[in-house]
Amino acid sequence: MALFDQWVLTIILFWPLLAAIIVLFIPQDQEDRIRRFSIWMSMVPLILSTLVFVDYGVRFLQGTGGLQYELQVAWIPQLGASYHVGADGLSVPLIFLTALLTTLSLYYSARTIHHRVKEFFFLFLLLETGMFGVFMALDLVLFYVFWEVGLVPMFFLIGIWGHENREYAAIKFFLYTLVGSVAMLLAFLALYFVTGTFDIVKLTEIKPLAGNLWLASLVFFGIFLGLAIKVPSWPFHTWLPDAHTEAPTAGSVILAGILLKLGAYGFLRLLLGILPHAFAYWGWVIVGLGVISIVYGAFVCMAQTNLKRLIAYSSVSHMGYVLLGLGAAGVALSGTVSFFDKNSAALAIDGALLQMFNHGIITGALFFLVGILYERAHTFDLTRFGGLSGKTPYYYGIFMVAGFASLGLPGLAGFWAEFFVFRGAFDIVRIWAAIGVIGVVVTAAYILWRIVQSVFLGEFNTEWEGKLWDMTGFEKVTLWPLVILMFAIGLYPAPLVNFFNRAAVELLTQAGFMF
Amino acid sequence: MDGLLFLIPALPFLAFVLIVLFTNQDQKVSAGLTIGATAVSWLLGWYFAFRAFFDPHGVAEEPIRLSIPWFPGGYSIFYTGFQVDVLTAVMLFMVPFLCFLIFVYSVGYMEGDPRFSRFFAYLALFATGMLGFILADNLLLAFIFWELMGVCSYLLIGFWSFRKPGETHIDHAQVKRARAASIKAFITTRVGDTIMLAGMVLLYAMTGSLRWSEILAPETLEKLADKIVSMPVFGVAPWATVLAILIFWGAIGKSAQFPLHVWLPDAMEGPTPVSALIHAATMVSAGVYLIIRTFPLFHVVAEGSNSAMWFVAFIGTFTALFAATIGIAQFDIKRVLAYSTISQLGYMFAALGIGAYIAAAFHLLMHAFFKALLFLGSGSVIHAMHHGHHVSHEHGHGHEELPIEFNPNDMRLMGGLLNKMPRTAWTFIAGGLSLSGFPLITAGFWSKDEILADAWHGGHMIVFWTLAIAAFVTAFYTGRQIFMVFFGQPRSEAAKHAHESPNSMTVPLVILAVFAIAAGWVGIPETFPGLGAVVRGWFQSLMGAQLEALHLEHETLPFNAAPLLISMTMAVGGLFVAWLIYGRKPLGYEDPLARPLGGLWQAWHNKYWVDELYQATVVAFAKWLAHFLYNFDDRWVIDPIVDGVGRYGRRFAGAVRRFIDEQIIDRIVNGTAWVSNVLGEFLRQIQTGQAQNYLLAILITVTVLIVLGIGVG
Amino acid sequence: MVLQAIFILVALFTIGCALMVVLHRNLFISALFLIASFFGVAVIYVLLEAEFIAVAQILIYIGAIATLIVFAIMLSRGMMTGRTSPRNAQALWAGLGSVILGIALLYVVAYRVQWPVVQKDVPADAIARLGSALVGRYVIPFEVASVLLLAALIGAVMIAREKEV
Amino acid sequence: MIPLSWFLAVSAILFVIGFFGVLSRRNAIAILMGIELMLNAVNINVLAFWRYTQPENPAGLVWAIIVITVAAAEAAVGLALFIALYRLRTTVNIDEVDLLKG
Repeated sequence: MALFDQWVLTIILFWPLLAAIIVLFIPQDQEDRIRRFSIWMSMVPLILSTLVFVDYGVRFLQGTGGLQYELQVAWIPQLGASYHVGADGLSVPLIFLTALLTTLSLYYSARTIHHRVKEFFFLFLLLETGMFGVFMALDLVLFYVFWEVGLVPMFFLIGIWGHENREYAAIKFFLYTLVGSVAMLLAFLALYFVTGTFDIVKLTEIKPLAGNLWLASLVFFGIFLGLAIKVPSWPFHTWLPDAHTEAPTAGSVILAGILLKLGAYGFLRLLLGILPHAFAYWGWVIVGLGVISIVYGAFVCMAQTNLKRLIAYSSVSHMGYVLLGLGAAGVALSGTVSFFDKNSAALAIDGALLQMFNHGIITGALFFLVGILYERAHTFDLTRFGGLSGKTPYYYGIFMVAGFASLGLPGLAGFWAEFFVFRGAFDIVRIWAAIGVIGVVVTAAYILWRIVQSVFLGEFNTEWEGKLWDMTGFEKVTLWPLVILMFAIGLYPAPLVNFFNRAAVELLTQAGFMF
Repeated sequence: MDGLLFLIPALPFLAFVLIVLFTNQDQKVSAGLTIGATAVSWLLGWYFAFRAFFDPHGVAEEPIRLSIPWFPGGYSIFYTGFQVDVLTAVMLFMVPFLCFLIFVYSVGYMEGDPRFSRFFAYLALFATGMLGFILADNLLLAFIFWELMGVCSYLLIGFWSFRKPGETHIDHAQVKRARAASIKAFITTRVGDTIMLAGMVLLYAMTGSLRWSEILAPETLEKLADKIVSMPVFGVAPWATVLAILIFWGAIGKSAQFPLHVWLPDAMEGPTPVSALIHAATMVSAGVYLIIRTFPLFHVVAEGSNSAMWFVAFIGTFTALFAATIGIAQFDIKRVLAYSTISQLGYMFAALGIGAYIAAAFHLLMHAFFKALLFLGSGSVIHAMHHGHHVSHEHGHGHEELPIEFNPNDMRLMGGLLNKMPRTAWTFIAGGLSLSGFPLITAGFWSKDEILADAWHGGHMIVFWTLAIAAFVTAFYTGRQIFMVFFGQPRSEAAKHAHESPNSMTVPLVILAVFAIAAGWVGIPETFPGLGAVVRGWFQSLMGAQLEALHLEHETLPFNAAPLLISMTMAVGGLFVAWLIYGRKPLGYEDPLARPLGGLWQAWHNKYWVDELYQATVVAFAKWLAHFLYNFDDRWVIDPIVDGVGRYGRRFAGAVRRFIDEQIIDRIVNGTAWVSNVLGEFLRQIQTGQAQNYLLAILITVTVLIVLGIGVG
Repeated sequence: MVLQAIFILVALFTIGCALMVVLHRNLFISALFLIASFFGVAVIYVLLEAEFIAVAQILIYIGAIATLIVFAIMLSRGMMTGRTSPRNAQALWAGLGSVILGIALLYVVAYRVQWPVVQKDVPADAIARLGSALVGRYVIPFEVASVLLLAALIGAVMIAREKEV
Repeated sequence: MIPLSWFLAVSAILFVIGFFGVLSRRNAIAILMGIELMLNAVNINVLAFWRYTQPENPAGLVWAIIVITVAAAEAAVGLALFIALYRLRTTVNIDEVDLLKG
């Protein structure tokens, strides 16, 4: 068991890299072999991460929480940087989500990517390692390295397999995130010079710069910029619509499903963990940006005619809930407002985390669905569709489930996130939360008005006669796991909330919050 | 046996899942599953309901419970589950029973529809929502089922929205209307629900729980009433008031009260009349149920302008009259009923607003019965009109010249159906009388009278007189409807060829007619001369037990002839005026009131232009804002700034090192292909084939390394 | 002292000859300076008390390699005339780099390293030891070297001989 | 006793000179001569270290002999190549020989 504890994360982390390297040695023309190999290889992290999920759940029930599966090996001793990985309630579900979405994406791409197959699968597996790494890293250098590892393959995925305007989107994505990560790196170095360590666990204990608000704020905003661009928060979001619109389907799924979560994850792991004082002091900024993102993103969605762009903007809106929840916790931490229930701060973070997970599932599913439509029609133009509900009932059904989940229908996954976020935020930052609630209504409006009404209801455009067929087997296989998860979490969120809540309580306690 | 509580909503849900996944192809099995599951739920529901009826005080004090932990939040754990107390029991008596009848009726009504199975799946899901909602022991779970009903309403209203025109008896315009109506219904109720969500989370934050038993406990309510919040714009109010009003907004949306009433009449586009029935008779009462359920929260600050009660009373009273007047000027048989529903729900809210808890619950129950009857009756009429239309076509009478387009719902084309379809007609008339509150015999009279008496007794004169006028209007338009549909001469070929509907449709009508008349007798007040001594206010004492459990006082009203007589006059007077205008002489295609009333009639007929107003303000503003923000985002400000920064940065860099910019950055953009190209180019340039060049490179490298080594070490 | 003086003289001689080898336009004269330079190196070997190697140096380098070079030069006539510059385009850079490298190396040799020098004499039977080492411990490298030499000779013959057409 | 570093210095200078020859001369035979100079420099180094660190161990001598052997082999093959080249292209100027150019 000790062996499992120590090595399981490392295996999950490097298995895709290994697979990627092996893919390089498979001859280019054996495309089927590359596809099959990649998919099977990606099953290993999926199975292992499921095991970790279950195992962590068992430990939770037994009462052990906190960081588990830790492994620390010296790496660059001169810098005090080490290979330090571990997982807690925060990261275990996200690791699982990463593995799941990657496998589904690979499975879906196996049928839809036809040129440069080898490079595609190589990059995708590389990307998976990068994402795992960020969620597991407990060392700033390691964190940064994997953060960048995740960036490069995505750049190529957009730039090579994207749609018409891919080069512009790719370079925009790249430069934007690069600017953010440079700022983040500077902040990391500042932390290092202050404390002499890169170890996140140690830094969390030290809580550096607590007495120096000015410098702490500087470091805070350095990291904040890197994370906010990734999340993305208004006004750093404009790379997202372009990147999403141009990326290939699987790329969009991963981008929305996981990469955006890296930023939100960083907020908790780095900002709340290491700089709780600055986080509390600037909590209202996060709240404000979150609320603006929610409302603004939702309204902008209403004006879209490009289906994929619409869903991209909806991501801005939905990630706003994450920021709102996190910021509300920050404001609670600052002690400058009075609120009724001590649990509110934890609930706000629970909501943010749930939103991260659920948004991954829901928006992932939506992007798959949009991709499926694109495969047939080769356009994202909403105005050219109509009446698909009669022609493709299965597709309609799945889309409705995902759409309703996205607009936060109770009984489906998305609701819980909204509920928890608002439950926390309404107690702490009432006015902001009240403004944010507008976003919920507008979300319903754009999902139904813009998407459902234009695509599924109304008259069938004869242009597509015979060209739009209903979902085929592999598309169903891709989507069913996500749909099942939406229902499962929607009906009984406890397994996830247990993890998140424990992590949230631990983080807040560590940050000095008195329950 | 208590453990089986969860089965009541779970069984229909199981039916839904089974139909969607497996039996979609088999219509009979699908219908059988839904009806069977509902029947079992009905029996189980009645078992629990009657347990409560036989021991009201015990159950009110200690509800039948089933509870499990749901999720953690901070250091607290949220429990969820089902419970049956007296109020639930009353609903449990009505809901599954009505559902069952409606579903049986649907078998006949939906026969031949290609999506028959799917329809029954939605019905089952609806039953799940409604049953779960009334059984939920906390607001959150109730909210989930509440929204589930919202989805069902969306699905059922839009059920015919993607049909090809002409496939069955649906025309093109109807498809379009159905589509718009379903989305409108969902979004309008969503507005209310979202405000309610805000109230719910605040309530949760302040009380740490959402269980009825905990949030409605007197000490919690005291706390909420004592805490004061000061808000921008609205000023200062106790928290209890704020929360109550926020939650009430959910009910406004769901029960289609002004200003969120606009979706309900449009919802009549659903398959006639089953979904309409669901929306009008059962689902909308969820809003009233919710307010009855959370009544203590409203009642805790009962006096003064800070009370949520006056808000509820205002909305209810206003809507009661507002919707009733619109009902006068409608021609669509179902729309009249829809507006009457809105109006009657307004009655219930008005009752709650003046504190008449029992009267509201009583009217809720009675209304459900007679409105269900009326909708099923109207469905039967429409069914008959439709067949009549077909038959007249087949017999060569197809070239009928009508001044208006044929529509099976249009009352102007009916008339004289009493002889063609007597069973439908007489049951419909029974329902109509009950709706108008025909004195003494009908259920509607007893429940409406109770509300009026409460208003009179409580001294709420404005409420009383408004409701009294509304009662008059109600009786008037009901009479108008009955006379237009069933009396006089047939005004179209379709009406001439109409005939009675099959038994599967009429039997539920007869059963409901019995309830629509007789059910009201359980609530004859004890103080009523003569009859009161027989019944002894059974319903009042039943609900009284619930009130006692909530620690609210309730008193038996002394008998007062004044409101009783006014109420009777209004009902009979309304019917009489209707007879004068519509029953006495044969009708044309134009309404006799249209010319004399002029602009007022136009306002009523066009529903006071509320839809147009919303379209011109809220919707237009939202669309404008969306486009503005999008342009702000993508064309005017944010993205241009980003692009501009990028462009000028590039230009700057280009001025300095244009070569690098073109050779490297542009190539990075083009991805690996370019990168390898660039690399290839580079390699090609340095690969001169001259060994000496390579050696020079080695020399330089080694030199640099050594020099660096000297420098560093 | 004497040894040191001799060393300096020999070293200067060797270096000067080497410079002439690489700088002189006429290839033939370069070759002659190369031979002289080899002599200097042989003397340095002697100063290192490696007489056997010095002898080998003279025999193999001067006797074989230098002769070979002279032969090759004479075989390809017209090369000695120097009608074009003997240096290629990158000579300047090569010179610069070489000078810097040389300075760097000298700096390192002179200042940066403490060589672990031991004060020992060469044993009297050094050559005997060498002989037994060559046929004992180092027999395999020795044999490999001989095989290499053989292969090189055969290969050289094969490459250089005229093709029979 | 002559210091070790003197030998190393001479060796370094010889090496650099040889290397310069290799880099700068156009004539292949001249390049070969440069290489020979470099090999000599190496041998000086080897022997110097042998003498000043482990004179009792014949390994250094063996090394030197092997270097000389290899030099001889290399010279033979190299010159044969030049002759063949000269016969083929009537030049031994190395910058005119660029068949490997990409």
